[in-house]
Amino acid sequence: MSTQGFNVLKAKDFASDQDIRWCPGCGDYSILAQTKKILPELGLPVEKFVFVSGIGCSSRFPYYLNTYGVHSIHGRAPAIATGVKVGNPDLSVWVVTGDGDGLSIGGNHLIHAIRRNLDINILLFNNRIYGLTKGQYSPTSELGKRTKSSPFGSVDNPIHPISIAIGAEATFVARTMDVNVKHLGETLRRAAAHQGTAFVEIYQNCNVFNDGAFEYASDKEVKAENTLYLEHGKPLIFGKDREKGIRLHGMNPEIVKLGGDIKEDDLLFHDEKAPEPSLAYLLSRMRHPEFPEPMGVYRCVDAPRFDTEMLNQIQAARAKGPGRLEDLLNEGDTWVVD
Amino acid sequence: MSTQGFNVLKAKDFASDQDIRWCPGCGDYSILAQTKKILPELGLPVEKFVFVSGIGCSSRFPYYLNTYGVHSIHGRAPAIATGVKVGNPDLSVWVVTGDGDGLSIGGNHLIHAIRRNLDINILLFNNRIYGLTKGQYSPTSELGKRTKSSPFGSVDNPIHPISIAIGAEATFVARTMDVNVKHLGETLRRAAAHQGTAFVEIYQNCNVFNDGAFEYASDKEVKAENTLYLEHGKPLIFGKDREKGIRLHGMNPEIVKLGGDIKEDDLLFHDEKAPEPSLAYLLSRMRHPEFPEPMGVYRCVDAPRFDTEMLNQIQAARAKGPGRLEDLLNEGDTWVVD
Amino acid sequence: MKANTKEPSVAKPVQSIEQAAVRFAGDSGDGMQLCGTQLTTSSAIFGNDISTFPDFPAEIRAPAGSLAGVSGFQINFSSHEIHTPGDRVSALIALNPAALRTNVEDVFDGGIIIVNEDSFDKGRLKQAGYDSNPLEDESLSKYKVYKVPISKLTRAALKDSPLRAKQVDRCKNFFALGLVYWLYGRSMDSTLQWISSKFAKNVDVVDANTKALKAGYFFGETCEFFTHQFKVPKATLPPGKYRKIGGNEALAIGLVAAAELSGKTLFYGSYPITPASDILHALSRRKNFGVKTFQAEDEIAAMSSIIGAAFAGNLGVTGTSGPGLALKAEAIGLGVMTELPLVIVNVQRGGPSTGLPTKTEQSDLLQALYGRNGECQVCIIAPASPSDCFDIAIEACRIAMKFMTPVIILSDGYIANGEEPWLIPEIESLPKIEVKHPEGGNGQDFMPYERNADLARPWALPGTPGLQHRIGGLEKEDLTGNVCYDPENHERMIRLRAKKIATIALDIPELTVLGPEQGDLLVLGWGGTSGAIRSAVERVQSSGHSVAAAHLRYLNPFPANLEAVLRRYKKVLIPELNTGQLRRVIRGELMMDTIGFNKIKGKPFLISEIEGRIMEVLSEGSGQ
Amino acid sequence: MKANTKEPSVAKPVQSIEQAAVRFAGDSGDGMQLCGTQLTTSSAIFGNDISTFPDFPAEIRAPAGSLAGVSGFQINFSSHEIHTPGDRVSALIALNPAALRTNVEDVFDGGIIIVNEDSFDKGRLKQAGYDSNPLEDESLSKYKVYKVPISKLTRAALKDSPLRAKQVDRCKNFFALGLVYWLYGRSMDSTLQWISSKFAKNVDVVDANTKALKAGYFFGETCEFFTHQFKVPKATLPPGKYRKIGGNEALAIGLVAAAELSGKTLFYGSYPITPASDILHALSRRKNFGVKTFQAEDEIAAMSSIIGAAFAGNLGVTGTSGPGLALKAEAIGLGVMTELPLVIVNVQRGGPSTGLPTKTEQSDLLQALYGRNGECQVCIIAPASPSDCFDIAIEACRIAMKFMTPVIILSDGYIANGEEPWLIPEIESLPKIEVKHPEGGNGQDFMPYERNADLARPWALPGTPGLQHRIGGLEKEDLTGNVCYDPENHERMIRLRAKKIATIALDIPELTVLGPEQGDLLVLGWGGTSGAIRSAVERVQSSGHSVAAAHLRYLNPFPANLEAVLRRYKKVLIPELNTGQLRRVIRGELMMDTIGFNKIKGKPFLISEIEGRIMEVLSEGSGQ
Ligand SMILES: Cc1ncc(C[n+]2csc(CCOP(=O)(O)OP(=O)(O)O)c2C)c(N)n1
Ligand SMILES: Cc1ncc(C[n+]2csc(CCOP(=O)(O)OP(=O)(O)O)c2C)c(N)n1
Ligand code: SF4
Ligand code: SF4
Ligand SMILES: [Mg+2]
Ligand SMILES: [Mg+2]
Repeated sequence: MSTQGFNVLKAKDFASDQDIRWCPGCGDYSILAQTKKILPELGLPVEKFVFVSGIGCSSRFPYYLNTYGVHSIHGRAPAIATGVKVGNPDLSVWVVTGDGDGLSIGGNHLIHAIRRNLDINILLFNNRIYGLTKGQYSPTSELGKRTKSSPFGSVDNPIHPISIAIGAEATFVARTMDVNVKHLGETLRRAAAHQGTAFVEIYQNCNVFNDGAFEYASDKEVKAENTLYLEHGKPLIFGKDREKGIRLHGMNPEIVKLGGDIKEDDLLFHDEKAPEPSLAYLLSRMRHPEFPEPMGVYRCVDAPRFDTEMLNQIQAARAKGPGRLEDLLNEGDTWVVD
Repeated sequence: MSTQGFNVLKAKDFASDQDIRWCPGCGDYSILAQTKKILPELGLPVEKFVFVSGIGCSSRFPYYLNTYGVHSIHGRAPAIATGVKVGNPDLSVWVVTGDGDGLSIGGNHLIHAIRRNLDINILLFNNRIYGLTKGQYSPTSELGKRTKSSPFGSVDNPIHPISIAIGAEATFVARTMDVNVKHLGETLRRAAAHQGTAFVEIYQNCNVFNDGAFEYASDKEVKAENTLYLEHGKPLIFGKDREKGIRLHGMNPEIVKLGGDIKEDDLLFHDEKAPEPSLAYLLSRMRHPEFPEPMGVYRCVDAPRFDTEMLNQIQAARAKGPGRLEDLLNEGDTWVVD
Repeated sequence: MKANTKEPSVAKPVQSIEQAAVRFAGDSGDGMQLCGTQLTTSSAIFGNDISTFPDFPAEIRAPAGSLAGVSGFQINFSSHEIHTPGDRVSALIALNPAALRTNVEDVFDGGIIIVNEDSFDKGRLKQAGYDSNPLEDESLSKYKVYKVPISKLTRAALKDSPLRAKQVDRCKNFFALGLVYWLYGRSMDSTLQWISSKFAKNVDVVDANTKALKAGYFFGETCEFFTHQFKVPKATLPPGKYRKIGGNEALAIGLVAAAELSGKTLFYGSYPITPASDILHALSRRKNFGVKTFQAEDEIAAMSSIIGAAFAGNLGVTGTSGPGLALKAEAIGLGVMTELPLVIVNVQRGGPSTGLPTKTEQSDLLQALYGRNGECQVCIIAPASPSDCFDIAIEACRIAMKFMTPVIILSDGYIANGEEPWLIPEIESLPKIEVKHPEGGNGQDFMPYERNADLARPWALPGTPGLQHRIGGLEKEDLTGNVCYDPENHERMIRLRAKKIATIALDIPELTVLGPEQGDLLVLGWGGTSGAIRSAVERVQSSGHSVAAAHLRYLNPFPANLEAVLRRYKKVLIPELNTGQLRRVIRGELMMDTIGFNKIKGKPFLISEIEGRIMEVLSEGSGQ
Repeated sequence: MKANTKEPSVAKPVQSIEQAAVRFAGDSGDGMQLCGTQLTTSSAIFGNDISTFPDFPAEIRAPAGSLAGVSGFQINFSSHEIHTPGDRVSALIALNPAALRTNVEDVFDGGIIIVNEDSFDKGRLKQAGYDSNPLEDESLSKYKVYKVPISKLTRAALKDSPLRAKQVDRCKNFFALGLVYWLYGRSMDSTLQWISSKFAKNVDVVDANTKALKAGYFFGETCEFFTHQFKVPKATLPPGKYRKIGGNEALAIGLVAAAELSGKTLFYGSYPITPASDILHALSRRKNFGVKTFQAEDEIAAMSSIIGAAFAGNLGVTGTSGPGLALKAEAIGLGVMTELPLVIVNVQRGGPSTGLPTKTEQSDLLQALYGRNGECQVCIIAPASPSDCFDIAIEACRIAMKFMTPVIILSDGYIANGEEPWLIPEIESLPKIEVKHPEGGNGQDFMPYERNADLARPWALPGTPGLQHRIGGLEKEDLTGNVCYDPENHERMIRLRAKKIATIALDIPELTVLGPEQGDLLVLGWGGTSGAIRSAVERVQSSGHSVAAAHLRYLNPFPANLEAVLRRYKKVLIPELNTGQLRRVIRGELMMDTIGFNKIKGKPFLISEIEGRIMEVLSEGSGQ
């Protein structure tokens, strides 16, 4: 690894020379800005990063970074990233995908990358719409949503990225949001630090085809009521005056008002390190408008990694005697004709 | 619907004239037998059933039933079944798939069928191996499993069908087993009765390539310790003498001995109707050898169905005035040239 | 130029012209597509023949003012029959420097250029790559340039509007449109109506757009700069009732019509992709026709779903573009083996891979023919023009159900998005599609792979008592349809399936030519090149050359007389928007060489390009 | 016949023959593949030339005794060079009536049939569709039939074994093998060794199998029924060290060798599918060579993963069969656009759709050529025989890395599973594969799409400072590789990509012929038909005809001299296991008609079939 001078990298060192082609006001800009901000902090030179994306507005992302990149085909980024990472485990590999790219056509690759738990970071820009194809509903669109392809309202029950990721036993799962730049940056840092597949859902506003989809979580007036910021080891508290909390009633979360009988200690405490993902799953089911939506790191645990396990096997095999071409050709029963 | 005489149907009326081509001893035989047994009870004539499968040993299934059937291509059965059901909602549509067919190549279609919750039944024969292609590890194979394609042991963390199905917010999820014929039959009945996508994982022995994979759950000596039969509204009890139970410790299940301090009432009670799937998810994480594995119905709830919602929209639109070809052609601005 | 809207309006002289091609160009967000569509509608209603060509970038909205973000819409309206949007434009309306730069080359010498003068500031000039302001140097001297401060004039016209400044600025496209309306003496009525109904919920917007449109119109009328109006008289089209129609829209309507004509329910399973998505959009609105649209999780699921729907008795149709067709390949193979009626619409775009997603191309012919494993033929047909999509959709459904086979429709981006007038057909004139399903049996001797005279197998529907059967992807036994590994059966079935496709040739019209029945040159085309070829051939015919044109709607099988027709000419020229795919197939199929004329630029042929090539070919030595 | 193993053994006379083709046939569970492989090994070690043809059903294990469940293995061993497993067999070993019935037709008149008499009971006769017992009627009178109670004799031999009855019965294949060993005077050594090492963990099994094998051998020696032994002398093969090799195995080794020769890490991403899975199995054992195998979730992921791995600097290879190739199509297009070195192995099987998954066919040539959206060429090569798979693997990797392009290898089920002796090459004789990666720069002026003399772009690896660049599926700008929608650039790039593939023709050997350099007939083949064509042509040559054979290893681009060679013969015959795909391509490419000879039965050509067709063609009127 070339170490020369990378400790003085700045965000601008990660900017490519390409014109950015998102609509003015698109949430993607902010995600790009935060990414460029945190990358220099990771202690790796620009050339060690590879960004892989599929197709969609979000998937334009790699062009705007001065790293290596693949803007691939629709839905396949996790599979391509698997090849990149296994091909050269020395690289820091990032997948950028959309709710259509990652959960519709690419759902299977996403799940399989997650379950293999190889050391890549997957950023899913969820704008609950197909942006690039100009506004059809996506797998994360709400039931009843009217779009170009659902003029009478969508009849597809939506998928929830975090629930699916936990169903696939993800070792790192988090949610953050385009406009919450500090939290976004911090979440990206956490994802980068995780060893294994880090899955991050990023709420992203598509101001052209689905404007305001996450207003409930971004609007100053209401966001404190509608979101809940997870902190490891801390109770689940939210509200403008942090006056409300989440308590467990059997297996069900319920909203309670703090004060009076109810103390912080009665609340559900977040444990991102819980070996069992059941808590994380339960959190993933807290959804607007019934519940405040948890933001932050749902789960962060260690588990065997596909990439390192494979390398271990190779190293073990080579330790017993590295392959020689000569032997390979002459294997098995041979005979000589004079 | 033709009703003539279907109330006297017998299992043999559901047998086709094709030779069965599974290996002697294969668990598929028993599943076929139970299916033929319960189908006559469903109050529909043979011609109203359509069985759709992908490719794999398990996917041979439709050939052996005297119903309509599609033995399709690898992994696509849920998508084909979606077309069949939406095409003619009058039909009883069943998907038969394997752990490779349904969770490897077909994982995405499976998830999307589940989340759309259309009224079909999906039977996943899980033998934790690729049978038809002669013994490669599958997405449900254990870490470290040695197979033809993993001679040094698999490095892929497995997927758990029920966890994934719950991640996709399945409305009906159950697990049963080839050799437990009564339970198998009963589970199939329950699946058939459910309105919405019913997902059933069936442990199935492949005696040629993965013999004994589920011995822990079938062997007389140990099965009572290793499995737990779920009953709605009942506490989670297991063991040869039903002397053990599952108690909730925070969000974690723990095994306890009944008697002494611990009463049945202290145990976790099963609730398949719980609106929140968190309990079902938690149960799906109870795995051998740490826990007895829950068998039976994990979850059974009602939710909007893709097929009926689509029909409703059509009916509503037609009620406002069914489309006329004449109008269609003459829509919008028109002008006349004389 | 100083704008002066205050002066009293005086009627200006009107110059009658045969035809005008107008192009609007601006930022993706500037509403150029809308201007184009409105002018199209009003010209169509007026009675011109029309042909349009929208051209937009792959980005939703690239940076304002950038070359990459320029969106254009060209409309050709004429007093005689036309078949293309026009090679060059008589008037360009450029809302910013980038739009001017990327489009100016296409303007006729002496043509009109109207620019929004307000946008020619330093920043945008630089963005467009101009070193100096073209409005101020000599570079545009061969055109009639009108520098109109469109932004300022729009703001002035809307100074009383309660809308915010940004919203006001967005009205400038209507100002531009109004100006063009005046220039060509078009009635504003249809657009005014459209504005009122489109923005019905927001009266301020209705008001602002209305004012902007009128302001533009009156500006033309009053401003001394414009010395005369143009007039493009009505075209003498065949009598009847017309509407304006685009290719994707016509295709969607055609599918609905086919469902009605055959008494089947239409099931459209699709995954969005440019430039095919609009078919999904159009069909999803047709619930009152019982149309079922299924937005699948991907193209494989879409294709699979229509196999299921067809098995269940629906008319199963899917739509996509090149990359999606590639993904559907395996499932199309299942369709071939199961012999179900399936229609696959492929709206071609620039390839390979993601290629040029918003541009047109004809490069999927070989994929459609051969892009599947094994010996796996399907029927392939292609529309000639936007309105022909209606007929081709019906024809595809008819063939699919008559012959129990997948049929691929090869449309393309140019046809899909282009518009033209459509003589609305009488319902009685539409083909009847008779569909018969076997009616039940005793469950024993039903033969799901027994064939009728057309070699089609019976379409037996689940739910029918006694006809239970199983289909699938493994080789089928002749007649019984059981899985069969017998070597002789395999060869028989491969040949039977191929023969069935070949048999379709007996069921389709022969190839006809436009022009002499034999002669020096035949120009053969397929798909969206039809209009340009026809126009080019008409031009050279009118200068006395022995040249004919022919259009191939059926690409597999070919019309029975194809070879006979081709051999009647000394030379055959095949213009294609690819490297010569049809030409290659014809060589392989007929052992006959032809001359290729190939353009792979993401753009349709110009008439002049084909004309030029024809003249070259005619002047070259004889021999093929 | 009464078995009598008690009598003292006496040496029997030995008849020397040139060649023997032996076929084992029985239930899928009977171990017929094992018998075949063992006889192959011992014959190879002995010094015969060999060629094998395993033939198994699509089911893992269909019902015992059923026709569908019959599994066969044919081996041809010879004292002269041979190229096919033999048209007909000199000896058939049939373990049950179904095996007899499905195979008897292929036995030479007067040939040997050894049956397991014990299995000819009523039930199994009926299952096989026999009305009467063929061992008891006259139907087999033209063969030498040996009715051996193999089951009983095996049980007798193992009466002291601690194994259970079922296990004992499973040893009967070794009994049959022993008998065949005796019949052809083969040494049991290699099989005895194999048994001891294979079952090392279970001494009882070693013991039982050893005893059964020997019992079979001694039975032949002693039983009066067998009057003499046969002897197939050593073949006079070119000198050197040999091993027996199958196609998939050779391909796997070839890939590892290519990685070693180029100093690259092999990344094999694949999804299991018959008949390609064995390549995955073989490579997954090669971890000591640093080989990375990735069993992907599907074929799309497999293809995508090797694109990623190749980008990261590995030698990316994937393997599949027809339906999988269809699924990979879109991603192969990305490989074409990104111009990365990728090798795609397609082991063809019977299509379309799932077709005949365990049978061979050559029906994916057109798919390989055209099965992608847009203008999207890749290089295509095909091995001629099992051992040629080694060389073809190296060649594919060499071309992929030299030209930065996807290369498709078209193997087939016949080659993949067949075995033959392989003259182990000297490492020095293997091609050198030089790979250069650009070494870093200043990050500004690196041109990822600048081309060298071969038109290949640089393979710049992530991790290299200053060479950061982005690739993808949108059209690339010449030189810079930036996304580019420019019309001229698009056409230029389409032509450049095609030209690069065409350029490969300068880098590959010219087509050579076997036989006269010009003459009446050239028989042109590709892929696994090579052996049968060569043998047939040699036969007709030896009867004095002016016929030559040529084998096309390179299918895209063709060798530069292809047309010249073909035109030197009055006629060209192309035998193919499809409806004439190469023939069609040659018509399209060279405007030259050839005569097709097509078989689509899931089986390879017999030499006699091709010979017959050659004679027909020679005797037909002249002219093509
Ligand atoms: C194989 C294929 N199918 C379909 C498309 C068309 N397509 C491009 S992006 C997209 C969806 C984009 O939605 P999302 O992933 O949510 O990204 P966004 O644009 O919203 O960021 C689709 C359907 C394609 N490019 N390729
Ligand atoms: C597109 C495609 N890829 C691969 C295959 C090969 N294939 C057939 S079945 C199968 C897996 C079978 O495993 P599973 O679904 O678990 O079924 P089982 O045989 O174990 O019942 C595979 C990989 C195929 N038929 N088609
Ligand atoms: S369409 Fe939406 S997601 Fe795409 S760039 Fe525009 S605002 Fe962003
Ligand atoms: S291989 Fe396994 S799953 Fe397949 S039929 Fe045989 S026993 Fe059953
Ligand atoms: Mg989106
Ligand atoms: Mg399995």
